[in-house]
Amino acid sequence: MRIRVLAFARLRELLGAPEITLELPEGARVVDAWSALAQGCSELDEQRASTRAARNGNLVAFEEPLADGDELAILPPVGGG
Amino acid sequence: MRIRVLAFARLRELLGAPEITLELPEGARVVDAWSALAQGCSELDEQRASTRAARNGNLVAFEEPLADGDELAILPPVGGG
Amino acid sequence: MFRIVREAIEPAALESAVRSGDGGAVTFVGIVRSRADDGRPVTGLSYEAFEPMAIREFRIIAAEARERFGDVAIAIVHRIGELRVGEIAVAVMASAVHRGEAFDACRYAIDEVKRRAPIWKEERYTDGTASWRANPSGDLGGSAAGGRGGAEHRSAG
Amino acid sequence: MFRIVREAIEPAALESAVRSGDGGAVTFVGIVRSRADDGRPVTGLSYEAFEPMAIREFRIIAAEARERFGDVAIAIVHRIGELRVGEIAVAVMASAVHRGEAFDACRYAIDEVKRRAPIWKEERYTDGTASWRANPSGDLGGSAAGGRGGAEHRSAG
Repeated sequence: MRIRVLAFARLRELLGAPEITLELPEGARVVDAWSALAQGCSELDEQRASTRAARNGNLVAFEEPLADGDELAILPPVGGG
Repeated sequence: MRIRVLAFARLRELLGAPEITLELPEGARVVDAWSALAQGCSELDEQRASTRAARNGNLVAFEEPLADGDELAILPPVGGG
Repeated sequence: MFRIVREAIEPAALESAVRSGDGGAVTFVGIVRSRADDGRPVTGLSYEAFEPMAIREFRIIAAEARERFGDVAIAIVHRIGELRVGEIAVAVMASAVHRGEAFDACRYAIDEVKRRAPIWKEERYTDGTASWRANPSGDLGGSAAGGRGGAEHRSAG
Repeated sequence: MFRIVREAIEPAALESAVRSGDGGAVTFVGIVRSRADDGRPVTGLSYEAFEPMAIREFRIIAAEARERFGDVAIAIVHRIGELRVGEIAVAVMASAVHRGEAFDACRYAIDEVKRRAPIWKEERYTDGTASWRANPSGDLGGSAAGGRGGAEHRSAG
């Protein structure tokens, strides 16, 4: 399946792009998408503990299953206001 | 001695003027000024319990002595804001 | 900025009191409501003030807020005269480095203005009558001779 | 009114959300400070947002405020892009029949915006460096995988 990943702030900088497309095997979860992104980028992987994931605009756990066409946003701690 | 009395809101209406001058004997206190004002106006006198007095801009008790040239403001409960 | 004004209040004008280091500003505006607390429809309000004492009271309230909440900037502007429904009667602005102090100081200042600033309002009703309305807290900061708030003093109409 | 904007915020614009029966409106504005929390001099901030989710979060926060504090009207506007010191980053307005609810709802709304709206800021320092700054509360409403706020992530500069 194919998902669209949106990254923000420090995570966007570490990923090198605000948006990338991932090809993942059927049955993949958020954690698998993260592993694919973090592969070869230890600095990104270090952010795992503070990163939240939003699937199609809703916060989800890293164990959440993904589906073809999903939008997955990876969100560092926020600093609005 | 001569004092200037300022009255506000409902007290101004009952007194019939925003400002009047009173002649009082030496040694007069706020309560004496009030009695002079309320003489013959029972509706004004009924407001006594809720009225505060300010002598030259400072809140004072009704027992406060007055002096020639004082400005005495009589203040009903406030309703600003 | 501590003022009694006769013209419309522009809340944005109070922002001039914000200092360069402040990170948060809280502004309260009190608006003339279309109904009295007892539900009677209102056409407008008439405010009057003992102006020099009111302005001095605004300054004292601001100084108290700084004692209680630290380094806050405060502005208080109250309008007097005839106001229509929807118009702004009072605006209070408090700013500080952090928002907590600004919220606390703004709340304190408007509560104290309503309690003890020498300002009075007369409600004007759609039936042509009017009455002076005190605030529930409006005893001018304590009873000298048994003060009492929230009373209604019906005037001639 | 729930918006992410790129141009200067005019707090007066939020007053359009006040309803005819409201007697009090409380507006918070967050202003870019000249110093970071650690004292470093700042030339400005850069904000970015996950816009559709941020606006949805604003609406949810407003609905929660109505559940908690009763019949309040709320407006939330956050600016993104490059901001200079002294400019307004966020404005939150809450209005109600009485001021207590307006104060409580405004405070709740800005606290929650800082805690969980998907908005990020990068501080730009006078020495040419920059770093992403999370709010102490900015864990997006709870940790999925051990969230942690207040961290600094120094970026390239």
